[in-house]
Amino acid sequence: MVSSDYTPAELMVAAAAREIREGEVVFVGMRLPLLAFLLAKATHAPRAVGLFENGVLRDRPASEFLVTMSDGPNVTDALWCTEMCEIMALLQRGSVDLGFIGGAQVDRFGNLNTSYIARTPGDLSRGFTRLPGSGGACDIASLAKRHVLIMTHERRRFVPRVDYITSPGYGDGSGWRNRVGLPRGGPSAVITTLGLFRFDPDSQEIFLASTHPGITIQAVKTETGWPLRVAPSVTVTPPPTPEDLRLIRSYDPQGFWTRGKE
Amino acid sequence: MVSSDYTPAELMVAAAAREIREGEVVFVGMRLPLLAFLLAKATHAPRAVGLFENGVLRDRPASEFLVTMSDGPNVTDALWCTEMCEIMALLQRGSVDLGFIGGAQVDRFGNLNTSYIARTPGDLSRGFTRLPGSGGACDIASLAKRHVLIMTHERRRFVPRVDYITSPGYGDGSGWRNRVGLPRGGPSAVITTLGLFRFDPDSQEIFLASTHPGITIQAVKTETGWPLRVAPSVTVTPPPTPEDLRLIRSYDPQGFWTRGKE
Amino acid sequence: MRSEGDPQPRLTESERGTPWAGARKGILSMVKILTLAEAIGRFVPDGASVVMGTALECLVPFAAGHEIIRKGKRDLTLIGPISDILFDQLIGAGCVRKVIAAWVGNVAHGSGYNFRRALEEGSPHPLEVEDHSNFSIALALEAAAFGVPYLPTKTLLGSDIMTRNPAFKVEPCPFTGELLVLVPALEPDVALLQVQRADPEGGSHLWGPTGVTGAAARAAKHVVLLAEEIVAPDVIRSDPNRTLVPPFRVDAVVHCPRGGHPSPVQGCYNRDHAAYTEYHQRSATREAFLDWLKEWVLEVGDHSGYLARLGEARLAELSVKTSRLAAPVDYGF
Amino acid sequence: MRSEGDPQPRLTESERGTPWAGARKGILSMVKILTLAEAIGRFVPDGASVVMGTALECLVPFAAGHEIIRKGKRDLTLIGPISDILFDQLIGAGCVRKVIAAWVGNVAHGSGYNFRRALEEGSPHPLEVEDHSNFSIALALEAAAFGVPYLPTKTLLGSDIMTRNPAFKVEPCPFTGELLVLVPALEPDVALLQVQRADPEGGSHLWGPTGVTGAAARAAKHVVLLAEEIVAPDVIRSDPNRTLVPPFRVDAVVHCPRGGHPSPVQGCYNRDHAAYTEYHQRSATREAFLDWLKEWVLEVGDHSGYLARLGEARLAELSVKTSRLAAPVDYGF
Repeated sequence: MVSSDYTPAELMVAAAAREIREGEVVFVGMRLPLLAFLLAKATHAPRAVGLFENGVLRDRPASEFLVTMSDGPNVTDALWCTEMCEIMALLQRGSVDLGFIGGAQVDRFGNLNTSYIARTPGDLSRGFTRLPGSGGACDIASLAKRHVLIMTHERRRFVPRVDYITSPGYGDGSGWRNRVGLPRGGPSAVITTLGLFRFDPDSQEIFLASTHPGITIQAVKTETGWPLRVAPSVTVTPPPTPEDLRLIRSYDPQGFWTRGKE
Repeated sequence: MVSSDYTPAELMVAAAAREIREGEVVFVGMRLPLLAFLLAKATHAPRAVGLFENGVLRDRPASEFLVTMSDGPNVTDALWCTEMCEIMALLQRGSVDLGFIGGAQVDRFGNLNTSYIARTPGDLSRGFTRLPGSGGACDIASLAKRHVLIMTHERRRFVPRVDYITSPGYGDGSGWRNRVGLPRGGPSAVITTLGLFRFDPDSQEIFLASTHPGITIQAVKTETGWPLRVAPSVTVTPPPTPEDLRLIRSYDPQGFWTRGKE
Repeated sequence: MRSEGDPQPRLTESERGTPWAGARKGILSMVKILTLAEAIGRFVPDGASVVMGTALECLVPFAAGHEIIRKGKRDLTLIGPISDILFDQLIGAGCVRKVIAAWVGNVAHGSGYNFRRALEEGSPHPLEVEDHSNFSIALALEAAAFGVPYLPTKTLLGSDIMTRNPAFKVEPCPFTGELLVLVPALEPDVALLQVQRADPEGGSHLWGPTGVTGAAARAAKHVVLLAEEIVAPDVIRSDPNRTLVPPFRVDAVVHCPRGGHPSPVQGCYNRDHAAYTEYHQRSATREAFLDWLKEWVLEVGDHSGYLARLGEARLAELSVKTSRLAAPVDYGF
Repeated sequence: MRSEGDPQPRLTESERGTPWAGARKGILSMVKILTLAEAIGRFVPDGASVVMGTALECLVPFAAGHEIIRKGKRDLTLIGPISDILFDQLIGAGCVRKVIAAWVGNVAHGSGYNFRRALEEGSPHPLEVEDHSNFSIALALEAAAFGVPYLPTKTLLGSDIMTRNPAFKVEPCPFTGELLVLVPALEPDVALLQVQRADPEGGSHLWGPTGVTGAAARAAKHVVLLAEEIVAPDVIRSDPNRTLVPPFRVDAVVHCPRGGHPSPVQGCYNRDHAAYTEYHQRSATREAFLDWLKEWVLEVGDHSGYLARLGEARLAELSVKTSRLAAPVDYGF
């Protein structure tokens, strides 16, 4: 298998891993973020530690594949196993550097919706599709020093304004988080199936930072529901290295999350 | 040793034990209250359980004499060993039936002072004697369904108004606890070296309910710093039975707390 | 004594099969052992608010939930953080009037189809929902456990979870002026909690991730423990730091081995991933769900029927394969 | 990474004597072992606020307190619930500017004479005191641990602890109208915590009553663990439910056997009642106290000198005589 032979999910995992810095305390979700955390640990961030909202703190990969964060192997050899409130307290007191969240709908200021999708855009009173809800996502988006969104990139998901803010990004732009009382944080990146996005430090609007290999800027714009801002010099997202792929596949040997074998 | 051969402390322990009802959750202190709890458990209240503010819940006597609640024997075979906050949470949510507290100074409404004794009565600004403070006493007095005070009875300790309310009783009388926001409770008895006292349900003022054997009403009045109210028919506090004494002495074999051998 | 339930000592049918003989000998002062049917019958009346699924994806009390369905309980309010498929089953079975939760679905597969049908189409009947985040539901339970009317937090600010839930208030901090969300206390009528081991008097040990189990146990008016194993009180007392909740706060102890299946229970059995996948497929339509419900809940009659339908081979396959004992701890003095 | 201290991996003098050899082999990513002198020197600067004595009468970090005295630290703020004689010693030694506590004295014998002399006579110098109850000091630490500016409570209402401490506020509940005391967060600069065992990376187990130890560990800017025993990380990881505080919140681990003497440490040694009685007698006057201080703190030079002065016979007599092992717990899957 050559290094160009990777799936979009594997590329996203590699990109997400690069968002983790050495020694950081990371609020880890399942699926791609967990793989990204493990990849970062095995490469450039060996001292990063991972928190799970069920009450687990780990610094080693589980010895077997996990479907949920509460599976047995995630508990054995954990650094800490505690109440959810103590994990959330770390988040609230500012001890968590980075969290990952995924969602169904995002808008130009990085607000995320995983709760209600309106049948008529912007009007929940006329019927909706119900999604599972926040879980801990709103808490991560509210309280981590920064967070990263991981999304499938489709025009129906990239909307000017989400129907419901489950997990706050930058609200309606500059100064909003401070105004509503959030103590810190905000999204630092959005990693999608098409590219990597960052936020303008002034307007706090999302912009395209790099396209994934083989994806054109126009293709990204087509799948985005507002006039997308684009960095002056858009780069190409570095693909996963052969070593990255070897590691990712060791953590997800069946391709449950990264090769559509779910 | 015949049953009349007991110390004032042993009589007080027996009287305190009778304040504990079967099955109650009791916030236990050390010294006489602990002995009272053990005596009640061994006689009329075998299902009572005892909480200690360090985080211990017990329903069996410790296998050895305790000087502090954190001594090893108090932990072995405990029902629960936890954070202080969880013990206090039980108190705050109304799960504790009864607590015992001792003090240096009490007033006619059962307010207790274990913090500052003024050199000039009522005026702390002109110098004071500093006592250790509240510990958990204020919490018990604020939050237990009822509490019992255990005191040495001397005129300098029984004052019209305490210099400092460490542990609230009934404040300045009827309605006070409700007015200041306390959720429940108040003292149900005061057990002293001279007698047993209760509180008038209307005025919430202390009154003499029974004198200890051999103590006159006048002797009690002499050692009380205000015109003491007296029940219409003052009884004599029942002395400890031989079985009571046998049990008390099994829990305090050296007489550390009950026979002045400290 | 506290008013919230004080079952008299009694020995019941379920208590014979337990591995600890002392419970039969009447040497305990307060035996709280009930059968699953007795416990659900007594502590989950129609209209009750029930907190369950408190440890997130593990220790989910499925056996208790299925007994609620079989007993035909109605108008329940379900409280829990994420409830991996259990809430969805109870909603589909028509037991639920309201859900207070942070997430309702199938953790491995996404949507909870019964939850969606209830909210999107009112099928089998309309459902009220009060949306929380995981942290806010934990704080609501902690507030009740602590006996205060609310706890303050900085999560939820700016979210629609907050703006659309009139239960929350936003107030400036009297010390700092910063905005705080005040999460009101939530005191469930009953907590149904799966644990690894309990004694007949209500002592219990739970290990692995606990989620909001401690908060729920301390918050609820009644506590029912569903134990993989019934042990002598001295086993629990040998490690009082691990005790979940004071025994005097526990109303009933049910011997309920494998009661968490298909969720995992650390040291006992692993997650039955296939059961979640099967449920995902067989709940996609109302008809398929009713068929699933009949097969796995109604027809089996009780929890032992459920285990029989799973079969010994499948149960054996799910059993723990490795032993990882905690390092010894000495409480000697 | 968090800003609150991030010691580089280093191996120090104290780390040779530890029973676990792995710490010497450089196989750990983040070794935090310091000597007691190094830890106090680095994390207790003059003027620091220090929380200690968090487990009430047990696990009191006397060795750490005595090292603070020997180092001549000044203007400290001491925070703790009851502090059984340790605060009194530090006050008498002139290290303390302010005490934030619920109770200061000698639990078995009553008064703390140095505390009294400081408050009543300003000797050796005036002392500020902020009076709390045990619950309110616990809540103040919990508020800091939770990252909120205050926590609400119903204790203290009507007491002079509340009326005379301007740090507290009384506000009606926005939900119910009932009066609540708002206890502001208290974030100590450093927590000095005696534990039974810790690993070189900051993992730790503590058992027995914990008092406010968990809250203090989670609230403080820096955490220094004083461990009876240094063990391999896998010992701590074998029982993650017992871990006191996340290792990444720990700044230093000191191998400090018998560091709690004369207080008891469950499973290690019992309370030395005679030492408290002796202190009570020898602190009744300033002169007697200075003599006690010289004998038991200054002249001994360091903690090993203190243990040598106690003598092997006395230490052996205090050692635990019974073994009461916790029931096994299996984290297998």
